Amino acid sequence: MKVIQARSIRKVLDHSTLILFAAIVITFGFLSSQFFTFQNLSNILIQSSSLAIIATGMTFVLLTAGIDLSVGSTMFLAGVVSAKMVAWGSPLWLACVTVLLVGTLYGLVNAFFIYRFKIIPFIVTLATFYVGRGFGLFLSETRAMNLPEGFLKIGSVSILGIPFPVLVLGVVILSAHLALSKTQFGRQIYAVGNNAEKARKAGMPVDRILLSVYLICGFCAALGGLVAIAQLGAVSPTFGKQSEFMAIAAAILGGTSLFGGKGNVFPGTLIGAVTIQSIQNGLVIVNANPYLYPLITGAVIFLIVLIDSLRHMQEVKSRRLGASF
Amino acid sequence: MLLELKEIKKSFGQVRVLKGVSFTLEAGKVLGLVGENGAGKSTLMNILGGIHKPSSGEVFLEGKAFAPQGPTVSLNSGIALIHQELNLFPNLTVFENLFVKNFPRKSVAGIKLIDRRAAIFRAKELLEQVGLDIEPDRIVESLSPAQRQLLEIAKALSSSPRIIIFDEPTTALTRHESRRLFSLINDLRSNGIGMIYISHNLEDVISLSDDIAVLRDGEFINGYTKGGGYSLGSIIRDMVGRDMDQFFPDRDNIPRTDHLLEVKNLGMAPIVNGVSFVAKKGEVLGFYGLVGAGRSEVARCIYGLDSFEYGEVLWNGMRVKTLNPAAWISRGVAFLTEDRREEGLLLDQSIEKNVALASLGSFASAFLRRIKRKDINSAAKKKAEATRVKCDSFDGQATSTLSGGNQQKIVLAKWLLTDPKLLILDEPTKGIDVGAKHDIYELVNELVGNGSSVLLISSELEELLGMCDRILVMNRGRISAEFAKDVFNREAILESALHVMEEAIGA
Amino acid sequence: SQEKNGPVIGISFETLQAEYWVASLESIKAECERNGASYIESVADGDANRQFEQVSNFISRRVDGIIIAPKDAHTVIPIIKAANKANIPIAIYNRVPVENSGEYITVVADNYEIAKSAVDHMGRIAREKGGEYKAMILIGDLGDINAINRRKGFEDALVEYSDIVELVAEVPTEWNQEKALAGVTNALQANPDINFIFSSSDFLFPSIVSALKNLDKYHPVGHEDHVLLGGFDGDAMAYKMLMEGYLDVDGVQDVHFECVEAVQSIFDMIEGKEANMRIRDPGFVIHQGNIDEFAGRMWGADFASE
Amino acid sequence: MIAQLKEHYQKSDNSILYLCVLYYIVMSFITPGFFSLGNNWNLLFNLMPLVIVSIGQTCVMLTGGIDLSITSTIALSSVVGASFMSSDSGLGFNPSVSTFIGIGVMLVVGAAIGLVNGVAVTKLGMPAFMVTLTTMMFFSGFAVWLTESQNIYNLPDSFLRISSMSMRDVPIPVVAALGVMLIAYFILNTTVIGEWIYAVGLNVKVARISGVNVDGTIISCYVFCGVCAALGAVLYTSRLETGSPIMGQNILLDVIGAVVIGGTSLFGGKGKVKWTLFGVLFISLLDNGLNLIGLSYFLIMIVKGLVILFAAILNVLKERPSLAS
Ligand SMILES: Nc1ncnc2c1ncn2[C@@H]1O[C@H](COP(=O)(O)OP(=O)(O)OP(=O)(O)O)[C@@H](O)[C@H]1O
Ligand SMILES: Nc1ncnc2c1ncn2[C@@H]1O[C@H](COP(=O)(O)OP(=O)(O)OP(=O)(O)O)[C@@H](O)[C@H]1O
Ligand SMILES: [Mg+2]
Ligand SMILES: [Mg+2]
Repeated sequence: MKVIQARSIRKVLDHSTLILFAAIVITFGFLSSQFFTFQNLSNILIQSSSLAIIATGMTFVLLTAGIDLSVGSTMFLAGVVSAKMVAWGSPLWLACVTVLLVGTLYGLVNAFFIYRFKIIPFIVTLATFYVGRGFGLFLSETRAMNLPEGFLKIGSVSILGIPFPVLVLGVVILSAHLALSKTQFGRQIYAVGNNAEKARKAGMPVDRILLSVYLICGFCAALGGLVAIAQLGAVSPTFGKQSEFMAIAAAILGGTSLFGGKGNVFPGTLIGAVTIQSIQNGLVIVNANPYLYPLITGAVIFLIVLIDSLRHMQEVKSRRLGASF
Repeated sequence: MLLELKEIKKSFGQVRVLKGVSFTLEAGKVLGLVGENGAGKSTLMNILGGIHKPSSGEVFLEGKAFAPQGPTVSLNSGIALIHQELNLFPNLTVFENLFVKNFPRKSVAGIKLIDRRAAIFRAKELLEQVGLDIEPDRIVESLSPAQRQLLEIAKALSSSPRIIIFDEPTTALTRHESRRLFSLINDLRSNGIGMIYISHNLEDVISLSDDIAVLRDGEFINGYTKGGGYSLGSIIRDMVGRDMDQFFPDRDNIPRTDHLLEVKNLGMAPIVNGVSFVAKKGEVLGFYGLVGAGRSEVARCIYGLDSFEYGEVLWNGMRVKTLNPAAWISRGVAFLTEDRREEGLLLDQSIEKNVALASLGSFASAFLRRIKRKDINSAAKKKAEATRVKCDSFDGQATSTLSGGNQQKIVLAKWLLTDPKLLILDEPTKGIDVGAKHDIYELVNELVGNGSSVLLISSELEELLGMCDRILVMNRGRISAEFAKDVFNREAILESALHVMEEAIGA
Repeated sequence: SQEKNGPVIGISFETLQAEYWVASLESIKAECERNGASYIESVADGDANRQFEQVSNFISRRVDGIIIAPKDAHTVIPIIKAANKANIPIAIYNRVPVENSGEYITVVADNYEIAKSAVDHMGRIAREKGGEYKAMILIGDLGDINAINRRKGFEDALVEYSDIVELVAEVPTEWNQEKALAGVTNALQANPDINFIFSSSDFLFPSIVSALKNLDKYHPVGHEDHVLLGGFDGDAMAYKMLMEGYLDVDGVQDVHFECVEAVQSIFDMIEGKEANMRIRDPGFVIHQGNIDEFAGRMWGADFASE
Repeated sequence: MIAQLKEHYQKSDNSILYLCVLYYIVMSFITPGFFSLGNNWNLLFNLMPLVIVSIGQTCVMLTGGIDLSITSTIALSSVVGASFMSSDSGLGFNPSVSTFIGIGVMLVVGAAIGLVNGVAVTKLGMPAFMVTLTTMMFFSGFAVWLTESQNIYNLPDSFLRISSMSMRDVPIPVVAALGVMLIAYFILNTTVIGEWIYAVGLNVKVARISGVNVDGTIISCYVFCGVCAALGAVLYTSRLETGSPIMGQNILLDVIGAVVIGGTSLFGGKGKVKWTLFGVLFISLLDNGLNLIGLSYFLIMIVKGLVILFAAILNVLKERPSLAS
């Protein structure tokens, strides 16, 4: 009897992140009829797209037990560079391509120091965090920059009824998910994250893998930056600040471990990002007291993590019992 | 000549590990490599595997000079190395571990994706070869050490190598799986594959090998060929540099009748199913069983490392409520687990600190719990020496740089230092050389002679027969038989370990 | 800064987050140079402690004068004490210290008053036009005293118009454009009939405009679906929106005036002359009715033309 | 002679200290006012609170955790303590009594937040990053909400004097920092719990099996970290003469950066009190020098990043000269 009960509890807990996400949505749905409209749900997706894209890149890095503090600066650089280029009269597509290159290059710089000099990722990306923002501020003369109409159009266009940011997000998540779960490269990322020394002993191209995750992270940061400014139409000096924390939070909320080797982009990171955004969205929709925002956000995320870790404890227990159920 | 080593030398910093070793390996032959802990066997093999570069000396592969720049090069040249410290990724599944270097792939829209179906199919074949009956998509974290060992062997086979190096492949295996492995080795031999077989189980080495090479302190001491007339005794003499009289030292102590530890109807389905037993004071109680029989799990449940569903544990006749390691240690119970790297050692820490870890409390002042450094360090050093650890320094060297057997000794020393009333040993002589084994048996005898008890879980029946006052046999999570010292019977023990198993499979 | 023989001024800004601060800093630096002084600058990133440390560093370097845009009205007090103790003239830019002890120059535009009159003007327009209004305010960082004062000015101004204007959404932005965009979008989602928006800073306008455009609600003044817009600061974006006829009202701080006066007073003090210790920038409210008169005085106008 | 120095340098683990000395000498030459009594006092005073907070963080990081909530601890204990002490609050204690009570309350707040973090990490098995991220959101939001963004002032003189008073010619902040360092050093190097902290950080499983009270050890570290943060808040609050709900908001990266640059591992088990002292010294010197040199805002950022990177490279090359080629 007790066993059966324990099992059914376990079953429910198995999908805790999803269930909690649903719980949040339903709660807000009760509090405001506006929350459940199609338009609003699509808004949530659009609003989380930038964060989710960046968090996807971050997930790759976290999986190798690394960290990238410089994504916010990369975003900012991306914004500044694109604004500058368009202001100098370059066509939109060229600006976008350049920005993505800049992001990738930024990742390359991180990767270079990490794998050439074996400096720990935290310090390298802390340094590039400062350098990137400083350089962006230099380019922008510490001023807000407005982008031409064209950018906003990209941000608000829909293809086959799917808003552009969501489309980009979909493509990113899908390819990241495929790469991580269905390719050799992806599985080797998990191996390296578990134990780089063992991976090297097994003859895996550890350096190349590390290199590529930072490239991917830089690319995603730039892309996330582009998606964000395409919605905003402007870049301010604080653009992208704290994004690194939110990206890491989204990934970890989705079950990725800071210690490497554990986690996934889909559904993990995606749910993480969307959950964070739904809370923000719901609070505005129900017109909550602005002072309560951080309190509620903090408490709700705490609760989610709590329930998830309780489930995890259960899981460890049942895993030891073998694959019998 | 498949492989030839010439005057290989290797130093780590100031430490000279290999001092010029030469030998050859022919196709379709098995070379047995033996030597004391820390003699340099693993180091030598790591050189062949491309993990270390030799300081000097040459290697010839099929007559051509061979200087691998990395593990991949070795692997591609057909050398597969089964590491002593398993090189598996516990966060991946079984089949992913098998193919993580080279998955079967299929092209989808120009992108190479893992062909999961082919991988699983191939994985099943490989697993069957080594006699491992598990689902290929099981996560390796959930495997027992024995299962992991077999998986590691399957992994080596997956690259279709010409040379396979086994570095102590049977430490986690029972006879049953070992035999299976030996027949596999014989098959491979007849397919013309050259193998190097390292083990401290000298009988195995003798029965398997065509040639035997003995290392001592990084030097090649002696070589034997099959039919060349040699004995176990001469090999041991070459290894340890002295004669050894009796392998299992005598103990003249008779267990008392009072119960020290009593376990009643302990269970956690499906691994442990209602286990009851008693350990008496001054007794060495043995546990025998096949892989996955649940011996380790019983000990883990008792010690509070894993939780169980029903049953109770009595200590000195009193029911124990708090089952956790700290509480057990304060009662005087120590538990040497079978996984030394994950559960036994702080690999980055020095020998001294590792040995001291479990006894800090008893070497600390009552006020502020300050550690009496001098006392604890000298006590730790003494214990480490008693287990005959071979190392360069007790306080400077990280335990990760010790040889496998020496690491095992450190863990043992750690638990001996707590001066336990009951010592639970799970595969304590795993990877330990004959000489040191002998020393450890003496340490156990000394402990028991002082009135303590020992719970000895082992897959080496010889060891149990030689050491125990009683042997319990486990089978599918149950205790299937009990044997007292005067009625020890090898066949009967094996029978009761195997028998029900087959019945259960048949059912 | 080039080393000259003239006096050295230490300039410490709490933040450069909004264009207003950048314009102020630039303006002060230009004034210093015009007066033949060199300067060292520092930005504290919103951290009162760091600002304290930075000013202490200035003092130990023995600068000749200090101009500081402090984090808030309280934490500036120990800074003033330290400057006074070292006998270095100090000017407090944009915020009034709570206490009147010590010797310092203040230059302030009253955030509360300017915000209040700007919103008051919005109310007047609303009343003239007639109809019911649903209002939204974008609040700044709740840890920022200016954001609080502007919000208070907004609320107090609305009291008089409570019969026609109802506040339905308060969007916290933490002075972050992305948060603002998401917040405005969400608020408009919850209350599609919002037609009265006040932004606590002009630099959040890109977010508002973007959100409105997405819903096809961004129209010039006079259009039947025009959403009444009000802002604060007077930056380039606001200037453009005013000129193009999209923005109704903006509360403006007279940056140029403030900076010139501040630097002048500091120099007077350095030279031992009688200085104007309490400089008050009355600010002004600009709207479609007085564009011609005031547009030239908007600091954003210079920025917009660059 | 030079060879001897070189060998000493290669062997010692004080390389960050040497870098600091080098930086100090260089700066003394190129920056007016840098090498002056006043500036050295500044350096010392700026250093002290940061040292205290970083030492606490070091202990947490030694266990393999991280405490992102120190900033909110500082803010909350600042306002709570200040409101107990402020003559405006009308509690009406006499000034020196209220100073005592105020400081006590602040430390209790710090300990309480630490306790929440520690319990969530151990008993509930939640990842430290997420726990402390959410408590950071919650408690800093709480501080702002509690005060409705208002600062609290009119603190008793006896409290304000803390930051300027001396004990036998040694300023109180210095005494406090020395005290914290000594306590931390004593605990980490001579006591059982110190050994346990390292053991937990190196391998939780091994530690638990070896009889280490893992949960107790980790919880004590978080509590210690909270108390240290609160002590930092005492110094900061007294210096600014104000209880502020956003106090210390931006020092998080400085603190973690200093600890990591000092050499403490993010993954636990490796770190020293003196390393952290050097790391903090490095960060403070860097800020101080760049502040005085008169660079513009963005240049300061760029240079800061580059110097961090440079220091890291030097450090790595020292340990592994082979990487130079
Ligand atoms: N990285 C290293 N640094 C210093 N010493 C090392 C290092 N690696 C190995 N050693 C030393 O080299 C010696 C040989 O080790 P090795 O692992 O080859 O022994 P082994 O013969 O395999 O022993 P065992 O039977 O116990 O496995 C040991 O004394 C060990 O301490
Ligand atoms: N560390 C572990 N994690 C998860 N499951 C385990 C672990 N160790 C063992 N198991 C599982 O528990 C079952 C019983 O294993 P246990 O280790 O108790 O048996 P054993 O008799 O000690 O045999 P051996 O140790 O030789 O495998 C096995 O089926 C195994 O899959
Ligand atoms: Mg070995
Ligand atoms: Mg076992």
